[in-house]
Amino acid sequence: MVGSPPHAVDLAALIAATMLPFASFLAILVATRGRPRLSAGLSIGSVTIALVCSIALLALNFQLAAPIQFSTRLIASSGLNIPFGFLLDPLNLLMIVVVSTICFLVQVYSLGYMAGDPGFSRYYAFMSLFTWAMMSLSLSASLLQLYFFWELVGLSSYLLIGFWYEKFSATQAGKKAFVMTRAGDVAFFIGFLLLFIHTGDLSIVHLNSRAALAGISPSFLTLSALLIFGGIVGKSAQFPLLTWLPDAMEGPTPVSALLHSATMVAAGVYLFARLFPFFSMSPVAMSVFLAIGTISMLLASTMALVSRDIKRVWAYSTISQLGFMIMALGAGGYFAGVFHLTTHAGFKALLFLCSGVFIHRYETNDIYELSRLGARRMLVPMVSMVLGAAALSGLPPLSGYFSKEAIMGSLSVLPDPVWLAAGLVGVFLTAYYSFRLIFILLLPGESEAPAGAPAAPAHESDESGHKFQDRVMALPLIILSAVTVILGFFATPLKHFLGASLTARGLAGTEASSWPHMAALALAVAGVSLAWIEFGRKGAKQVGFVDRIPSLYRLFSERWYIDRFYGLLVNVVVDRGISRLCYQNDKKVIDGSIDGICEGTVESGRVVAFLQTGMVQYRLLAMFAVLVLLALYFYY
Amino acid sequence: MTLYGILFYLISAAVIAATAMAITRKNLVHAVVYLIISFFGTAMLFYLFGAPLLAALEVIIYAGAIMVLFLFVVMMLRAESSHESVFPPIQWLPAAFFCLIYVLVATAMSVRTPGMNVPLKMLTASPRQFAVYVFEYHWFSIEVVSILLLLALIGALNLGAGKDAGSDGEPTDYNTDPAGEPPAAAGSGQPGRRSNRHGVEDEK
Amino acid sequence: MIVPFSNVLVVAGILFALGVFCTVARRNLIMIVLGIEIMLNAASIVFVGAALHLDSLDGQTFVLFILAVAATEVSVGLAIIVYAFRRTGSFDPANFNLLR
Amino acid sequence: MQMEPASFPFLSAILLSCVVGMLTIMLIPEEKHRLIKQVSVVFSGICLLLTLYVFFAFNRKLGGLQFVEHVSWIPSLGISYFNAVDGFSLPNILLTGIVFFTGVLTMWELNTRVKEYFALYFLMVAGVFGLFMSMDLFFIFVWYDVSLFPMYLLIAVWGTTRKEYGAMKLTLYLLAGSALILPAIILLWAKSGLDTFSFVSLMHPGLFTPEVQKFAFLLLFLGFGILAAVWPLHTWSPDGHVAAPHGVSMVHAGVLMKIGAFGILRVAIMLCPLGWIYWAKFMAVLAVIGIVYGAFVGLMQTDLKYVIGYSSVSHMGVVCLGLSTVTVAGLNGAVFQMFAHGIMTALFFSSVGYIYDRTHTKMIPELGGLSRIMPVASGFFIMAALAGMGLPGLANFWGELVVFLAALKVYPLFGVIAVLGLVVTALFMLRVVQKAFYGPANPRFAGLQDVSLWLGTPRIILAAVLLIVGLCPSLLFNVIRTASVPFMNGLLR
Repeated sequence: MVGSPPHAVDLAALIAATMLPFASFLAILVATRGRPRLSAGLSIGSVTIALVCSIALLALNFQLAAPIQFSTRLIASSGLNIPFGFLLDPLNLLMIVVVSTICFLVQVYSLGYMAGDPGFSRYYAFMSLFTWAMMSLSLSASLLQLYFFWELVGLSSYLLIGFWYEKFSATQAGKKAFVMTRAGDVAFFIGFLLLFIHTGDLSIVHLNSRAALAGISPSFLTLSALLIFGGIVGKSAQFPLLTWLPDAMEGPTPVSALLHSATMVAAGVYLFARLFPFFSMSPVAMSVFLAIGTISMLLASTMALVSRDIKRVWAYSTISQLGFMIMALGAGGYFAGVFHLTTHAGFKALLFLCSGVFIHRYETNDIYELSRLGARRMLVPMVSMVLGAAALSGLPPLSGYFSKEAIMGSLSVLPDPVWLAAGLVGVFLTAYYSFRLIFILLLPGESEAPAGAPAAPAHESDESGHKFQDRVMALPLIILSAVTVILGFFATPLKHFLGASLTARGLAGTEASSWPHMAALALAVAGVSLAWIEFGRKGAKQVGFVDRIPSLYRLFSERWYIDRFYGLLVNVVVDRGISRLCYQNDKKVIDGSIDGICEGTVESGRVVAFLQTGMVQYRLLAMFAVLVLLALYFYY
Repeated sequence: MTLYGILFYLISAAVIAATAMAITRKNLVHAVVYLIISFFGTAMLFYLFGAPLLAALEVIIYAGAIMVLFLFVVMMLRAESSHESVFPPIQWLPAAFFCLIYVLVATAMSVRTPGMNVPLKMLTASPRQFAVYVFEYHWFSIEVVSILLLLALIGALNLGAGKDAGSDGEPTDYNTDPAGEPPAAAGSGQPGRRSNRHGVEDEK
Repeated sequence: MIVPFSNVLVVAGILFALGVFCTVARRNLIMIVLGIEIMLNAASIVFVGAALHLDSLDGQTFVLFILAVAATEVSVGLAIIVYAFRRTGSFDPANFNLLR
Repeated sequence: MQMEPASFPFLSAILLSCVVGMLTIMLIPEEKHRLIKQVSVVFSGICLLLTLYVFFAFNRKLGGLQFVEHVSWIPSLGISYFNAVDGFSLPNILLTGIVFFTGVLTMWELNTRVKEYFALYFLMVAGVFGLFMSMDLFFIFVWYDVSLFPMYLLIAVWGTTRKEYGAMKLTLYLLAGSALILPAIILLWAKSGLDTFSFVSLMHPGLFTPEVQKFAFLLLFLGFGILAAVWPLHTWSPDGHVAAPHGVSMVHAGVLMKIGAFGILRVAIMLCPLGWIYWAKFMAVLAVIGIVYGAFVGLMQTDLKYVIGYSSVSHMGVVCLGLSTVTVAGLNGAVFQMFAHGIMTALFFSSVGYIYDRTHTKMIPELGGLSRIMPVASGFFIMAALAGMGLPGLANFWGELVVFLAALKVYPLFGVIAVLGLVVTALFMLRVVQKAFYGPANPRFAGLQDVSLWLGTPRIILAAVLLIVGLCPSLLFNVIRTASVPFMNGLLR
C-alpha cells in the first residue's frame, strides 16, 4: 500500500533532516568534546538544516493526497521482514515541523541558558541525539522502527534529565523517568510483537488499513491496542505512570521545554494519532483511552493547584494537556488532538522557556520566591509568560483557545456527557492554576518581604556576556509568542491538510454544536477570575481554596499518593521482597546446597581418612582382603 | 612319583620354610639371609622346570644383586634390629586370616580345575633357544624394559642425590645425620643397579 | 615326569601368601619391600611352571621381565626408603601418613 | 548438509595462531613484559584478522559447512580432526576473535607473572576456538576441557575477590558439566552404531530413537547448561566473573558462557532434535526464571562485577529462551544474542577493569561520581549498560527482539514474563550507573587519569562492534540464517 512514488528531493531532504543531527551527535562525542562553541555550532547547524528541510517538505507536500513511503528492508531474517524507511503524510509533516522548530529554538535558547556549563558539549551532543531520534521517530514507516527511535528518545530523555549528574535528585529523576517509561514501553513492545505475529507486517500504513486487520478477532485487536497504548501511557506520562514527568524537571529548563513538554512526551500522543485508524477499530480500547486521558487530565490539574515549583506547575499542566489530547483522540476527534498537540507544543515550550529565564536569573524554582525577587520586572519573559498562560487557559484569540474549542467539540458529540463535564472541569482548573501562578508572580503578596531588592546578584557583574545571553534567550521567546498568537488562525487550513488524509481513509472529522465552546470559554474566564480573586486582587491573601482544606491539600501535593505507591512497590516489593528473596535463595539455597555438597564430600573424605590412618599397610591389607573375597566369589 | 617329583617337594618345602623364617625374623640381616636361601631354592625349581638360564639369573640377580642391595641398606642404616613390634595383632590377625582363606581357595581352585593334575613333561629350554625366542618375539619389550631400568637408575640417583641438592634448594629440614652418608647411599644404589643392568646385558 | 601343575600352583600360592603376609603384617619398610620380592618370586614360579605346562617359552620370557622389574622396583624402593629414613629416622610405615 | 572444503586451512590457522602464540610467549624470558605483551597483541591480532577473513569470506548464499578440514585421526574409533564453520559457529568465532584481541589489550597493564598469564590465556582461547569450529564430538569434548583448565589457574593466580573460592567453584561446576556431557556423547556414539564421532554423520534424522534422544538431550542440556548459566546451575558464574582478572572475565563471560549455549545448540539440539522438542517447555521455564531471577538478584548487588555477572545470567536466559522456542526466529535470535551479549559483557568487564586498575575498588558505593573524573571510561560502561538494557541501536536489541518475538509466538505467557524482566534489568542497570558514575565525585579518586587512546582501544573496538551490529543487524542475521533455516526445514520435514 505504498502511495505515490518517492521523489528524489523529498528523500534527500528526509535524509538530511534525520541523519545530520545524528552525525553531529557522533562528531561532538568523538571529536569536539573539548570545544564547546564548535559543538554548539555543529548541533545548531544541523538542526537548522533539519528545520529548513522539514519546512520545505511541508511546503512541497502541502497538497499531499496519499502518504508517501520510502522503505528498504533492514533485517531480512526469515520470519522477520520489517521495512525500514520513511513515511510521509500530513501528520508527520506537521510533526517534523513542530519538532524541528522547537528543537531549533530551544537549542538557540540554550546558548544562553547553558553558557559556561562544564558539560556544554555533552549537552549539545545529547540534544542532537534527541533531535535525530525524534525526527526519525516522526518519520518512521513501521512500528518497529518507531519503537527503535522511541527508545532512543527515552534514552536522550534519561541522559538530559540526569544531565547534572552530580545532583542526586537529577540522576534519581532520570532513572525514574527511564524505568517508568520502560514499563510502558514493555507493554508497547509486547503489543506490537503480538500484532506482528498475527498480521505479519508492522508497516504503519498497513496497520491503518482496514483490510489488514480484517482477519483478526476483535478481542485480540483490543488487547494489542491496549498494550500499545501502554507505551503511550508511559511516554506521555498518563495515569498510572504519570509521576515521572514532574520529577523530570530536575533537568535543565530548555530540556524540560523541549523534551518534557513540547515534543518527547507528545510522542505518545503522536503515536496515538499515527495509529488512529487502527485504534479506532476497537471501540472498547478507545473508551479506555478516553477514560485514562480524563483521569490523568484531572489528577494532574489538581496536583498543579498546589505546587509552588514553577516548573512543576507546568509539568503537571503538560500531563493534563496531554490528557486532553488523548481525550480528544479517544473521543474520535483526530484533528482536535493533533491540533492541540501542535498548539500546546508552542505555548508550553514558551512557558518553560520563560520560566527558564527566571530560573536562570534568580536561581530558584519557587514561585513565591521568584515573585519576591521581582520576576515581574523582566518584561519580555513576563509578557510572554502571560501570553502562554492565557493560551494554556484557552482564552481567545490565542492558539490554545482554538484547539480547546476543537477538543470540546469532539467531546460533546459523545453520547455520555460525563466526558464533556470532565473536560469542562479541566478547562476551569487549567485556567485557575495557570493564572494562580501568573498572579503570584505579578503581585508579591503583602506577607512577603518587601520587593524593593530586585536582586539578581550572581549575574549583574559581567554585563556583555549577560547581554548576549539575554538576547539569545529572548529571541525564541518572542518567536514562540508570535506563534502562540497566530497559530490559532491556521486551524482551518491545517484541518484540511490533516483531514485530507483521514477522509481518504473514510474517517470524516466530526462536527459539533457550539454551546460547549461557550461553556468552555466561560469556565476559563471563571477560572481566571477565581485566581484573580484569590491571588490577583489587591489585598488578596494569596491562599487558594485548596490550601484551606488540609486533607485535600495534602492529597494533591502528595500527588494522590501515586509516588508513594511506586516507592513502596520498588522499595518493599521489589527490593526487600522479590529481590532479597531471590538473593537469599541464591546465597542460601543454591549456593548453600552446592557448598553443602562440597563440604559433605570433604567431610566424608575426612571420615574415611580417619578410618584408615593413611598407613600404606592397611590399604594393602584392604586390597588383599578384597582380592581374596573376589577370588572366593568367583570360585563359587 | 619320580625322583624329580621328590626333589620338587623337598625343594618346595625348603623354600617355604626359608621364606617363613625370613618373614618372621626380627633381625633384618637374618631375614635377608633366609630369603637368599629361599631364592636359591627357587633357582633350583627353575632348573627343575627346564629353565637353566632363568635359574642362573635368579641366583645372580635375586640372590646376588638384589639381596645384597638389601643387606647394604640394612647395614648402612644400622637397621638390623628395629624397635618394631614384629607383628601387631591388628595387622597380622586379619592378614593371617585372609592368607589362610587365600591359600585354601587357591589350593581348591588349582586342584579342582580340570587339566591341572596332568604331570608336567620334562623339557628344557637351552639358553640359546630361549635367547633366540626372546629376541625374535619380544625384542621390543626388552627395549622397553631397558628404558625402565634407565629410568630407575635416574630416579634412584636423583633420590640419592637429594641431600646434596638440598643445600642449594630446600632448607635442610631433616635430621643431622653424618654428612658422609649421602654419597654412601647414592653409592649403595648404583652398584646394585649397574650389576642388574649388566646382568641383563650380559645375556644378550 | 615331575609333579602336576596344580602342586606348583599350590606351592607358589603359599609363597605368595607368605609374601602378602610379610608385606601387610610387618611394620618395617624394608620388610614390606622384601614381601613384595617374595610375591614376585612366587609369580615367577608360576610362570616357569606354566611355561612347562603350556609348552610355551612366553612364560619364561615373562620371568625375565619380572626380574628386571623387580630390580627396578628394589633399587627405587630402597632409595626411597633410605631417603625416608633420612628424613624421619624411622622405618615404621605408620609415620608416613602425610597423604592422610 | 552442504560441505565446502577449504582452499587453505584457515580454521587450523586460527588455532595455530593461538598455539604458536602460546609457545612463542613461553620462549620469551619472564622479565621482558613488554615484549611478551607485544607478541601477544601480534598473535591475537593475526587471529582476529583471520576470523574476520573467515567471517567475511563465508559464502552467505551457499550456507552449509564451509572451510571444511577433515583428517582422520583414530579410524578405529571414528575420531577425526574435522573442522568447519556454519552459520551458527561463525558469529561465535568472530566473537571469540574480537574478545580475544581486546582481552589482550585490556590486560596491557598486567605486571605479575605476565608470561604465564598470556600463555594460559592463549591456551584457553585455543580451546574455545577449537570447540566452536570442531565438527567431531570427541574433539568438542576435548576442546571443552582444554578451555576450562587454564581458567582455574588464571582465576586462582591472577584473580581478586575470593579467588580460590571462585576458581574452585567454577572448576567443580564445569567439571560436573563435562561429567554429564561425556556419558551423553558416549551414549550417542554407541547408539548410533556408526562407529564415528563425526558430527555430520551423526546428524542423520532418525538415527537415534526418541528415547535415546530424550535422555541424551537432557544430559547434554544440563551439562552445557551449567556452562551457559542456566538458572539453578548459575551460581558459579557471578562468583567466577568476580574472581577472575578482567581479561579473563571478558573471555569467561563473553565467550565461555557462549560455549555452553553453543554446545546446547550444536550438540544437544542438532543431534537430538526430538529430545529438544520434548524438553523445550522445560528449557523455556528455566530460561524465563533465569531472566527474571538474574535481574532481581542483580538489584541487590554492590559489586560492579557481581552486577554484570547476574546480568549475564539474565541475558543468557534470553539465549536459552530463544533456543527453547523451536523456531527459526528463536535460533536466529539466540545466536545473535550470544554474539551481542559476548561483546557487551566484554565491554563491561573491560571498562570495569580499567576503573578497577585505577581506583582499586569495584564496590559501587565507594566509586560514586566517576563520570566527573573519567568521563570516557565511564561512558563506555554506561554504553554497555544501555546495551544490556536492550536499547535500540546497540546489538542486544535485535537479539532480544527476535527472541521475544519467537517466544511470544510459542509461549505467550513466558514471553510476557521475560519481557517484563526488561524493566527490572533497566532498573538495576540504571541503579548501578547512577550509584557508581553519577553523584558528586569522590575526592579519593580526584587525581586519576581518564583513559588514554591506546588503553581505550579495546573498549573502542567493542563499542564500535556493538554499534555497527546494532545498526546493521543483517550482517549477522544473514549468516545465522544460512544454518538455522536449513536445519529447521530438515527438522520439520
